Amino acid sequence: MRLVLTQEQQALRAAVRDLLTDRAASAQVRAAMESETGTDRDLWTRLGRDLDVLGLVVPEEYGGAGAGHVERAVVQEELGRALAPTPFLGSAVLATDALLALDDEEARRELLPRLVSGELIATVAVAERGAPWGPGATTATASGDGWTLDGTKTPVVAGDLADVLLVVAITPDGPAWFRVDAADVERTTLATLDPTRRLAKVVLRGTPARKLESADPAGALERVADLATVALAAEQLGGLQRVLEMATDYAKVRVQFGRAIGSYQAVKHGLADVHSDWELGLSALRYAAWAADEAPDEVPVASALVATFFGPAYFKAAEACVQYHGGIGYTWEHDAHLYYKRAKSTELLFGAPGRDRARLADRLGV
Amino acid sequence: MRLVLTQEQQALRAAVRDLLTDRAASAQVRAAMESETGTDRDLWTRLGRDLDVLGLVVPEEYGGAGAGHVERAVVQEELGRALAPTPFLGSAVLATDALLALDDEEARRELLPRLVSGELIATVAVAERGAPWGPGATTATASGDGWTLDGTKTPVVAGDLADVLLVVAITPDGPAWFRVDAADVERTTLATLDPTRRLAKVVLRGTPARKLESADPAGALERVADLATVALAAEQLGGLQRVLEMATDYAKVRVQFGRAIGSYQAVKHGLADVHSDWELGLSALRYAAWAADEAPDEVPVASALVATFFGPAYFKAAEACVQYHGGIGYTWEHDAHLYYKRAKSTELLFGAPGRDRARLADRLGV
Amino acid sequence: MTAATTIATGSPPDLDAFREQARAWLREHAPAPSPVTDIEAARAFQAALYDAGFAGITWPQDVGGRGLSTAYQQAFSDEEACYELPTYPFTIGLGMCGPTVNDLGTPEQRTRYLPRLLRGEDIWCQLFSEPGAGSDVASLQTRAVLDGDSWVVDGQKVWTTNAQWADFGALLARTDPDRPKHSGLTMFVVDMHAPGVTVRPLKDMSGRAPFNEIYFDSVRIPADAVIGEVNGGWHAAVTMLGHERVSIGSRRRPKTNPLDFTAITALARRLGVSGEPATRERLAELYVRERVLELFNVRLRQEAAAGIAPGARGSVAKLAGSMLARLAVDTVGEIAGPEIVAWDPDDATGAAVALGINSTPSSSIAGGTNEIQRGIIGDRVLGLPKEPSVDRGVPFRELKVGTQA
Amino acid sequence: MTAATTIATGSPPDLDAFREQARAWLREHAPAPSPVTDIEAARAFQAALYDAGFAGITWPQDVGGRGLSTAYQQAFSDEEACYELPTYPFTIGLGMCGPTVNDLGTPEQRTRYLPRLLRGEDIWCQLFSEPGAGSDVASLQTRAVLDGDSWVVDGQKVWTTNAQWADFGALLARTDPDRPKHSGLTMFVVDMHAPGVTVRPLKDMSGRAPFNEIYFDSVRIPADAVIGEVNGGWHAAVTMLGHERVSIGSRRRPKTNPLDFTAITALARRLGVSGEPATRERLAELYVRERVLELFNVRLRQEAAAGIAPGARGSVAKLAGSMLARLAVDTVGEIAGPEIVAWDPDDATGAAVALGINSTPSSSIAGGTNEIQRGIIGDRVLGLPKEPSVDRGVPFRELKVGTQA
Repeated sequence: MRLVLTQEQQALRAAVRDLLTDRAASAQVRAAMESETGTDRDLWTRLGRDLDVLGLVVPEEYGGAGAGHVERAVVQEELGRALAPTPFLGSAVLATDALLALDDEEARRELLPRLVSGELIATVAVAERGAPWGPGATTATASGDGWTLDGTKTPVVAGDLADVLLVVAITPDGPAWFRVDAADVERTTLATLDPTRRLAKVVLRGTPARKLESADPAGALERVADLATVALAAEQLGGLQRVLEMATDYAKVRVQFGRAIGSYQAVKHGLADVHSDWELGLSALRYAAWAADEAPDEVPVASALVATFFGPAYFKAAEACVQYHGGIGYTWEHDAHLYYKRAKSTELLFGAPGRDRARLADRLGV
Repeated sequence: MRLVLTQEQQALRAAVRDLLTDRAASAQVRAAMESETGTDRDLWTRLGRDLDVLGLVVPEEYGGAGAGHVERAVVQEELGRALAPTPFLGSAVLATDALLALDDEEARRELLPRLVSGELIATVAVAERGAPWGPGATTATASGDGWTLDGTKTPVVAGDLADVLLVVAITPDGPAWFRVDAADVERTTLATLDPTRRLAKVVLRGTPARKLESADPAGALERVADLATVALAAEQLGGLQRVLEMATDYAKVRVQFGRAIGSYQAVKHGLADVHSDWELGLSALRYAAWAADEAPDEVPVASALVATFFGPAYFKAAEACVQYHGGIGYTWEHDAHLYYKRAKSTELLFGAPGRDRARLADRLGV
Repeated sequence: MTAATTIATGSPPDLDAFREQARAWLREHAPAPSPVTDIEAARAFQAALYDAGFAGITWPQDVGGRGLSTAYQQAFSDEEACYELPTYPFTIGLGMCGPTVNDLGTPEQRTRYLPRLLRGEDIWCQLFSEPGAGSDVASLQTRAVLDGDSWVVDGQKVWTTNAQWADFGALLARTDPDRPKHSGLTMFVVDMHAPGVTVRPLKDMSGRAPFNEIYFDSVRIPADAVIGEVNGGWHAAVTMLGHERVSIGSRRRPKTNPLDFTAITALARRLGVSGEPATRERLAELYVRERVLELFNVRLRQEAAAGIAPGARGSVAKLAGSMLARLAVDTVGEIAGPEIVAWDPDDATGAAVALGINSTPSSSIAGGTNEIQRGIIGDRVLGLPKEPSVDRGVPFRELKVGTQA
Repeated sequence: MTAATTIATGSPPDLDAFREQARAWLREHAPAPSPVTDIEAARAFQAALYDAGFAGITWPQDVGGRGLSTAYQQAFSDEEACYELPTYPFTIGLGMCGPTVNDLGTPEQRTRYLPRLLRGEDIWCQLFSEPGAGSDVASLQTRAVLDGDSWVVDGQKVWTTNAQWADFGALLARTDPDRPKHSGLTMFVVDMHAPGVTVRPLKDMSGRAPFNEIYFDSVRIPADAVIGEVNGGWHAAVTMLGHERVSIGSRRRPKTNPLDFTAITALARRLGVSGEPATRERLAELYVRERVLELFNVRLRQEAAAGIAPGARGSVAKLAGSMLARLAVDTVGEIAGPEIVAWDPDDATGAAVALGINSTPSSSIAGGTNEIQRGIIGDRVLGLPKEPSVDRGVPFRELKVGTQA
């Protein structure tokens, strides 16, 4: 196993960070977050066109970079660090991974090159109330030579931005994947804990759909869920590192009772604990990303491992960042709260930590 | 509800503390702990004869003081504080409460006065492997005008000291209570995590037994369990206070890097957290003891409340006491480890914290 | 009116009779809950309270109070706990500023300010905290310079509740930077309508704006507006903070908390997970932390009634409350999972839970951070040695304060 | 012997060939695990290691070492990890004392001590900690006074592993109490068989006695036993502690831990509770903490191989290991409950779990407390400002040290 980045991977990180420093600074993130779409289309275009990082896990034959999950994790880490308001998780992770995990060559050839360029946005609609990862209660009915879908998917990552939705639904033969045009569904932008990540409710009512070829639709769903979890953990790692830096930097300059607050053990030791979590989590994330590329058998455990670790760790770090900033950190104008909300929201997005632990126990055979 | 001690109750505490300061100092506790019986018979005699505190919850008609559970909790708090090696929990709590909860007037008249004086030691044998509070697999078979019992009870508090054991077993009509003579059972002193509290395994093989009258044997068991839990919490409270004092006193005098270690926030804030637990726990314990006297309907919840609270709180405090004493606290000759072991052992004696929480949830109707 | 009659006679009413009067009056006059922003309603209600003899129950009679013991105040507080009275805008004035003026003010100041306060004519705010002076209030940098017979104030205050409505503020400013930080402060009454005072709402992380920032730009304050002594402001501040502690302790808690045991249990039931073993354990743990704190507060009240002073133990309650709030955030997350990440815009529960989650950090910051509370417990309750002080006796102008790049 | 032949030629062997030789030699010569107290077996094995060319792999050739790079040492360590070799009595000498003598010793000291160490002829111990000087080693009070041409040592050391067998000790003593605490120390080689040296076993809370207390009563040490400079002992101590960190990092972990994920999972199965949801969550959490630490250690090794120094990050591993041990105590308690409170005297599992629980506190104390580790991370990794120092530059005799009643 390899847990250290190569020079190329480090260069990739530097390039993404440069772009985000320039294009996803706090003011830009806030502007996007308060905009109607909640996203920054220009940044998205640059990620696709200028940096070409939307298809890192996509083979070259479909227009991708043919790199891997370690590289994608590096990008996701930077996006999480900046809270960059893009549909990356929906399009470059969920939908891309689904197309790669399914066996529908036609859909791959048609969609992947356009996802990689950023020109098309897609997502996966799988979550339903009480069932974050399963076909839920959405049904598919054969209709002529196609299908129609009925059900409600929520929350759908990038659901209000996507042009194409890949939907999991129940057919008489079991769960299957379908492709749906965004124009054919009802979408509601949801109220969210995290103002920097839009989520939508998608209602399917007799929505026309094309079934996607798959030898093992349930297995593909599992793979998509596991890889999305790893990608999300990378985002959490980046956010955790950022709040640690913010809090550490502030603790060096903020004075109370004649001393920098970082000289007090209450703050110093709290930050040391956050730093330890960062070091440990970084190691686990690198392992999970490595496994996604090189050791598919280890992905189920590795994915549940990072999910269980990062949810509480990132939130604890974000909380510490608010706390050590004191009243300033509690204001809207300081960025600490954006990370606090992102951290809690990410911890729960695919299921609460208790469910992550239960999933890990399943996979460990406990 | 009354959560503040009366002057009489405070005077009781002072009297018990005086005796224990004199007769249960560290060297005496260690001598008893290393002795064959693991207990201090002389101290036991003084508690019964001189202080008359073995029958605080026993009505005067049976030779008791006719006081109540608040008073007994005060005594138990002091015993826990000193780690006094006596069979109080077995004889003055479990067996006494069982006799009072059952309806066997003859047994009460015969046994209670002798338990109150300390001349006789009794206990309750209920726990079995995997079942700390239930009849378990011990069976009672009618035999002539009496019964015989078969089964293994473990761990039994004061099981190796008791002259009389009150045993819960299954009869064809359901669970029932029996009185057994210690001479008729096989007893093994168990190896224990806590060297200051002896526990025994009691094997019953066709052991002759007298059935005790009870209108509701299962209800009596519940009541005995709840009251024992409150008594044990009082002991935990006393121990918690003692380790807090030890650690605080040491933190005031131990110097590292030119300053008393208690001036460092890592130590000061840690002790503040322990102190907070003490303040909160004290309030909860007073409430539970008050409920035992005045509000029987509230006892089930109050008992589960203090069990859930004190197990982890006392252990955390005991751990902090070892930690803040540093290497000294890790030695056998320092008393910190006795509290550490007592705390962990008490936390688990009647079932782990998870079970306490589940029991509380049951009683809250969750 | 019965109560007013009692004032006239000067002899203290019977406590039970007083309680009965309060109950009867409140039953008749307590208004339906109104938005906290309806200031005129609040003023009118305060005036009605005054007329009925329930304002300034413990305040001296010479400034319009009843001159009764705290037992009477407690009796009234017990009764009013059943209502949501519109008294919020007056909490700072009646709870903190008024008592301080009463303790330290000149006869003229007492007569000028206190009766108006009781009658609901003036709203007050407290101007201590600054962006650079939070936990360490005495390091504040707002300065007041004597110019002829008035003081000229420049600086910024922050975290000021009620300032958007306030007529007066109790301002702590630095009047001598050559003295050590505690010795060069003075407290003033500042007219919030004076030229140069700017009040701006400050939005917190929950999206609400319960606080304000106040800017002072060459604001002139007359010399007779000093409360207590010039350069004796720290003593005045400590006096006021003592009143604040009492005031916070008796302050009304919100009646509904979306993150308490009852609310989260109901949510778990609605989501169909209340029977899951993990949920049950988590709810039990939340119950324990909530209940022990409640019982601790009961014990403190019983001890107070028995004449045992709470000392610094209010810090235990504050710390435990903050840890409880923190636990509740974890608990609701574990139980509700994705349900509280996103919700239909018209789902009030989702919004309430989110507000709860986003308000929780204030419980460990506002009114003294958890770190400060632990320090108070360690120093004052446990008697542990203090940390070495690096600023004792050093002239303020030589100190590092605020944020040092 | 092949390895010995390689020494003679002086040219470094091929790394893979070396590894293969080590593997073959260990397969043939590694003894069955023996009690740690069998000192003669340990000496014999160390001598065999030396003869085979596997002692002092990185040590200079002039004192009997192989003079190879750390890659060779790592290769050997990887191979020996499969065995439980009886090398424990030599860990302090080979890991810490020897390298320090090599760095700072005179040519005569190097020749006198190092070859004997490699050949298993001498056992060493480290004499730094005192009852009054734990985390703050430099505040030690054992004094050495020059008397003619020898030093006279009085004082007490504690927490000394291996002292019961030791032939020599690396002693840190105060030689000038008028200097600040770090500047008045000197390191000596002390003959543990000298008159006036008393070694007493020290029983720890688990009931074992892995440590000793050492009393020095007018022990005479010749002047040529100073390592480094007189009053330069702190430099020598820091040098030795640097070697200690490396040595601890590469030290063999016990093969079986009664409180690790595997062991507690097996226990849960045996008790029939492994399927309970709460048990499953707890085991998963334990797995996570164990696995992330394991992966962190892998990453540190990979970074070291890539030339990235671990810096102070060993503190992260130590802290995480201690927190993991703490979690395991909770986990086994929750899962086993009363089963681990009392057990049949012949039940080895009960005793092993109890030993695990009772040993856990040492993980957050020995080798630098958790508080010290967090301080190191905060100061050296995060670059946070230091606490104000109250003892810098103060003559030792004016300092408060130890326990002050």
